[in-house]
Amino acid sequence: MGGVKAALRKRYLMDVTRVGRHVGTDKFGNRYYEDNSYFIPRNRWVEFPDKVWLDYDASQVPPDWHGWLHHITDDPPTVKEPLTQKWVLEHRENVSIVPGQNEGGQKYIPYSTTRTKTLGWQPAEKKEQN
Amino acid sequence: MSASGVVQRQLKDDWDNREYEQIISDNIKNIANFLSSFELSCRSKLAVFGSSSNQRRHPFLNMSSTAKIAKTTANAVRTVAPVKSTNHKDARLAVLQVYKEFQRLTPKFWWDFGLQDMPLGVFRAVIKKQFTKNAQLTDVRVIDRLVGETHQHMYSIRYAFYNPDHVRNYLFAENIEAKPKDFLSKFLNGKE
Amino acid sequence: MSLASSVMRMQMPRVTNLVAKRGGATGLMVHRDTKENNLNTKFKFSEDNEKRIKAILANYPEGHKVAALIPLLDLAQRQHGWLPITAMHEVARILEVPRMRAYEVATFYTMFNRQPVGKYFLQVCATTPCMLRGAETITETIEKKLGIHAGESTADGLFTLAEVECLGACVNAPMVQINDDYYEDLTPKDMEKIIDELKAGKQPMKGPYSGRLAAEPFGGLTSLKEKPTGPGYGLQAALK
Amino acid sequence: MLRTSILRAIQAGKCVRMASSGGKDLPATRYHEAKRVEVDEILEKTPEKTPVKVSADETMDISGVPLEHIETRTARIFKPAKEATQTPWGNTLAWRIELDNRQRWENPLMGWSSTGDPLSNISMNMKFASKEDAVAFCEKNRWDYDIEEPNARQIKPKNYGQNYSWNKRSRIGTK
Amino acid sequence: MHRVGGQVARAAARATQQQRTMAAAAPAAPKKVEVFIDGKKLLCDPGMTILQACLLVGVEIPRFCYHDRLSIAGNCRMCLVEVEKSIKPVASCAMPVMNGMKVKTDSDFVKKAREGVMEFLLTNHPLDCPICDQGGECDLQDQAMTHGSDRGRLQSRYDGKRAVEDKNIGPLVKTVMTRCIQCTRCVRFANEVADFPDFGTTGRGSDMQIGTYVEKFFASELSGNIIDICPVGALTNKQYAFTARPWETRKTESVDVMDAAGSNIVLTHRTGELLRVIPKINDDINEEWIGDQSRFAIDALKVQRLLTPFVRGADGQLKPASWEEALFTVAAKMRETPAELKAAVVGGLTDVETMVALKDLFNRFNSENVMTEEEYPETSGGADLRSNYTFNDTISAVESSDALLLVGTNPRFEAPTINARIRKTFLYSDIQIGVIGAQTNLTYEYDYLGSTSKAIDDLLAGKGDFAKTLSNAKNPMIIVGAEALQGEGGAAVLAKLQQLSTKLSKDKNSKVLNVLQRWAGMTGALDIGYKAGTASLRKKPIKFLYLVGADEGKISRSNLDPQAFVVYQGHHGEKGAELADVILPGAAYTEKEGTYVNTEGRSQRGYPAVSPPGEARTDWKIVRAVSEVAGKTLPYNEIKELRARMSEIAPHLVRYRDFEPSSFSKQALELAQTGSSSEKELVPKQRDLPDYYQTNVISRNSQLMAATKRAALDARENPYMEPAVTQAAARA
Repeated sequence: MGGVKAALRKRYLMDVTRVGRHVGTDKFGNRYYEDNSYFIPRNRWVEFPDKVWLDYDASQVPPDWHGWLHHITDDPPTVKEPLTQKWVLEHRENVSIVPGQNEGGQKYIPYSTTRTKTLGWQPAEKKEQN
Repeated sequence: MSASGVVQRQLKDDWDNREYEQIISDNIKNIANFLSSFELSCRSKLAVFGSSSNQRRHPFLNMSSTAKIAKTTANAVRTVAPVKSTNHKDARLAVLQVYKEFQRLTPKFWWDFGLQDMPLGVFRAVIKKQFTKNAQLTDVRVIDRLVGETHQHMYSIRYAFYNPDHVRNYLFAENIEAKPKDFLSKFLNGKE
Repeated sequence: MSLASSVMRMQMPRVTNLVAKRGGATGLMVHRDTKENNLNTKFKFSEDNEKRIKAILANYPEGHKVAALIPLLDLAQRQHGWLPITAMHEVARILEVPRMRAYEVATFYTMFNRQPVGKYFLQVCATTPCMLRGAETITETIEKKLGIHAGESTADGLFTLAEVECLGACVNAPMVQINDDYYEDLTPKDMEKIIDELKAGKQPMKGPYSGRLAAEPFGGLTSLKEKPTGPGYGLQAALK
Repeated sequence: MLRTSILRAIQAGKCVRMASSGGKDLPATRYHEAKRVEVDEILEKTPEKTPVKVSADETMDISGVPLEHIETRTARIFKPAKEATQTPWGNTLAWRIELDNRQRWENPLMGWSSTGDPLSNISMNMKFASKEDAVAFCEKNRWDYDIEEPNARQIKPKNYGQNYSWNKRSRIGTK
Repeated sequence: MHRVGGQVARAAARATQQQRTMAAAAPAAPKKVEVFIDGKKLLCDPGMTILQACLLVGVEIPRFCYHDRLSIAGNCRMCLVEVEKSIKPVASCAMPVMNGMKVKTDSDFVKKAREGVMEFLLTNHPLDCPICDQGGECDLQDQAMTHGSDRGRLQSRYDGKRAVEDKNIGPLVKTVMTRCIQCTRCVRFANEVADFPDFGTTGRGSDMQIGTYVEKFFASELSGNIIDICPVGALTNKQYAFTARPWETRKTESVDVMDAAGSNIVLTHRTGELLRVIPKINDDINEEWIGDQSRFAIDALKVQRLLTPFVRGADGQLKPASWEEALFTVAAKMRETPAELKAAVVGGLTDVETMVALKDLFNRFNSENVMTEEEYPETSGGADLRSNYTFNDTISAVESSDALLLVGTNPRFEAPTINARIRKTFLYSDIQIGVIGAQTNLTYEYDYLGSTSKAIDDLLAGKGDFAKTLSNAKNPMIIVGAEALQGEGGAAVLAKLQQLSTKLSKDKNSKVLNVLQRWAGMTGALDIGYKAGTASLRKKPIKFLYLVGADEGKISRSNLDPQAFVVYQGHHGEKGAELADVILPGAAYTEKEGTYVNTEGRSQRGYPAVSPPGEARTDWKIVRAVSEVAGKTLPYNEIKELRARMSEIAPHLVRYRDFEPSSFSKQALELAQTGSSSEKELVPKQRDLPDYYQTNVISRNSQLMAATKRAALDARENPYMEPAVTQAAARA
């Protein structure tokens, strides 16, 4: 599958070289494989696209494949389309644990919820003064 | 160059050269430490060779505590019931005896607790420093108490009750974050 | 309002009317502005009262005018019928004394009425001797006749009924005090006759209605029959 | 058969042991063989203790209190003020020690009040009978101390009659 | 409390305090009375009551209506004791001791009496302890535990339990009158100490209620003290309602900065939050009272606070900054500006440590423009002679004076605790008081001598009967407000008063002339050499201005150079902060250890209850940090070293709570600017109660003070309020 270079790259990215039946691919480009010769948790795995390189994260797996990957169900979305509602959001990766700045503004930063005992003074708005 | 920009740059320069100073002073400190430990290790070696019995307990001057003791010597001399040794000579013998026993234990201590990153001689000097630290004590009961504690330490070391990090922290206080000393950093730290 | 006081309020009506019935017409110990009793009720001492006040004030030494508080309040009540708050202020102004001193004295004494009182103030004595002699029946007859309860006034403002403590006429129980006169040894019938005469505006007979002159026993004297002993009685022999 | 041979073997083992150890210094394994031994035979002889002279109070050196809490602390020795909301003077009899305020901040997340100073609560539960005890305690702990004398209680003679004094301003018409 | 045996000589030294209470220093020592209390023999002054005699022996008799500083009522009957040969128990608070009296305070007879009184008090007392604020510090609770019985015989099903409606006497004091036990302490306090005659008892028997009969505001500046005086939870602190229990709170004893008297206070706080301020007894300064401002203005310490340093960006907008940046900007600007174009102005609430550090910093930049915001005349020796600006005879000397002249001051609102002492002297001695200034209700009768300095000339010339009373008074006293000496005629007024005081002074150690300052930090500033007033600021175009807590708006951008750089250091954002280019957040008086010199010149130590909020730091440490960043490091790092420096400047600054008599009054007279005949208006600014509530930056930011001021203003329109006419008439 893609020769030695691909195997080496897979080895580097995923520390394991395994070949399995390609079950399907989701819209983020994660490819899902199955090899039932392994025991239960190891028989289904996901390979993240090269674009993600080393920043892959379990939260990148969308919910429809998540059920199959974690043995919640046995039929992947390719076999049985999971039912979805219109209000379900577009899946997004969990960025809170990603170190680094909060560009997208999605990061959850813990804040104090207690009553502020002392209220600070706010300076007056911009004053036209040199 | 907006005023605050200039200020920012000046501020950055100021902190850079503070950092520079810091690096230089750290280097000096390291060298000083090395020198002092080197000197201590030589002395410990001399002490081992020259093991003359009348080793003088050299006065270990700790500036602030002496000042404090000077202030409190005013109170009257009290006679109290001793703990174990009744006079100064016994206490001294007990200390020397436990010190020698500890030095016999040091190689095992040094090996078992993974302190190989320093030569054994230096480690012996460190152990010696733990003893000379309390050189200025005169109260016989306090000395007895410390001797007893040293016996407990030896027992724990022999049966590995302590773990290496605990030992390193106690002897070298490596990972205790140093509290700011000078006024400005205490002021900026704000926790005062 | 905390739970305790809300529980208190449930019992409150039962308690206060109990107190009011026995407390006479004094009412609350705190001022409430009402239609009749507020700062605009006019009150001015009449001329002869002014003269009486000067005479009263002359009795007291310099700097002790506050002692004339009770006589002046009484004068004000006699002139106005009851004591509005402006009367108390007027008295305090005359005596140059903080108003609170006037409030304290007025609220302390039950005979100062700080609520409007009818032209004839029927005070039925309800203490034990009168009660044994039928004071309650007297009160019932009055209540039936005038259609009011104790502590209330008739609509036309003529009568006010109150049950008061002992008025010191136990020997002539049962009795009622109307304004300043005592009507004693009453029977319900006498009571109705008095009310009719009062309604008619006449002055009913004061004193006991049992034919007695005052408090002498019915069947003639039972003690002190012999002649009084006179001077020198029982003196020591040596001094005789 | 088997059982009797086992019993005989045990019997033999016991008597072998009896024979080999020569009986005298055999440890008393049976309850009835226990012998009474005096206590001071077991304990080593304690040396007779003569009192020792002690000049400086060095207990602080082995107390393990970090240096910053010994040298740089200043203590205030005082008698607490009478509680203004009550009349009795019972709480003002004992002497108290209060140390300088240090490192009190508010926990950023939960708002709890935190302190980095282990000695910040001693003024609430340490009472001293006399000023000298408090001073001795401070010196033992090697704190700087300054003593604050309490405001002495003044008992000025009062008299009831002056409420009714004839011509003085102290006459009170309120009662 | 008419003192028997003549005036007690006021020994200055603290050590003689103990003997002084015993020694009656009348010319002929009165014959001591011999009393036996519980078998213990005692010799005491004849005028004492049994309760006081028992106190000397160490027995503290339970009581409700008795209070040391009020007249004796004797109506609570809790202090009954058994006196031999008297069949009835005796009220020990009122009964004077007689020779050979044998008193038993813990016999069965007395225990039974106390139990009976306790039961009567508790029958009409609601079971409010769980919701009552006084719980934990309530006399009734304690004495019920020690002296009461374990059951009550009230059949509440038949008689019901008395309930009294709650009164509304203003936003400061919360009244739950059902809890009242009619001990009439509040009535006596209101009538005697606070001169608010509208408090009284209405009704009688179980209907007796304490109150004002008509709803009115408790219009007095000492109204907060009835909260402490009330032994039960009837009168409690509305601000502190349902906040904390006494056993949860920590107490820190400190000094109050709201007025110049330096009254002793106790700060009650819990988990780093200041909860309330209560007075601490100090017989030399504030006896047992504190003004309403000191007690209630602390809610301002939670709002409008400066929490982080601010630096004004190029666009003129103040932005939060870090401490390094703020310090660095200030230090850079400080190094740039030449010495004489630098100035520092210190506000009225600053502690002496900050002022010393600031003066040292400016002197290291060899600039001498260090001044206070409050003005004070420079003449007759100016701030060099201490007798010019302190209260030379101690506050407690007012009690022994027999003629008092108040010039251009209204002590009722400038220093309520001192005014309470003047009123106490007025009531219990025949002191004659004359006032030059405004004709307002000062809570005591006085002879009004006029509103201009001409009246002082008449006194100098001896015209008018008050001049006669002054001249033949044994120890006369003149109290002049600092306000009267400000402005251009102030120097002349000071000179005339110094002349008058030297003319009047009889014995050597009474200086007659006393200046009553209006700010807590003013005397301390003048002691360490600050120039008074910002007049000298306007002479040169100041380029660098360092304001410390100066919020009275005496300086504006117009008196400075257009490109002036203003630094504001303080705890509240108000006029000063808007003016500033850099704001350094400092600590308020409850958050730092500070020294405050009160108007007598007595230095007192304030202790921190809570730590400064947010990024704020202690003031003197900020100045010390600026000095280090600016390169001219000040020699002290610890407060001990700073105090050593302070004792170099003026040793009395570290001799805490000792009164330092000032001298050189004769030299001050020689230097005085006598002879100018200009006439100065001496009417003080604060003349009516609403003016009292908002005087400094803290009370201006306090919601409760604003609400109380509104209540005081509405009270003036309240028709039921006592008309000034009857009061003044009653007084004259």
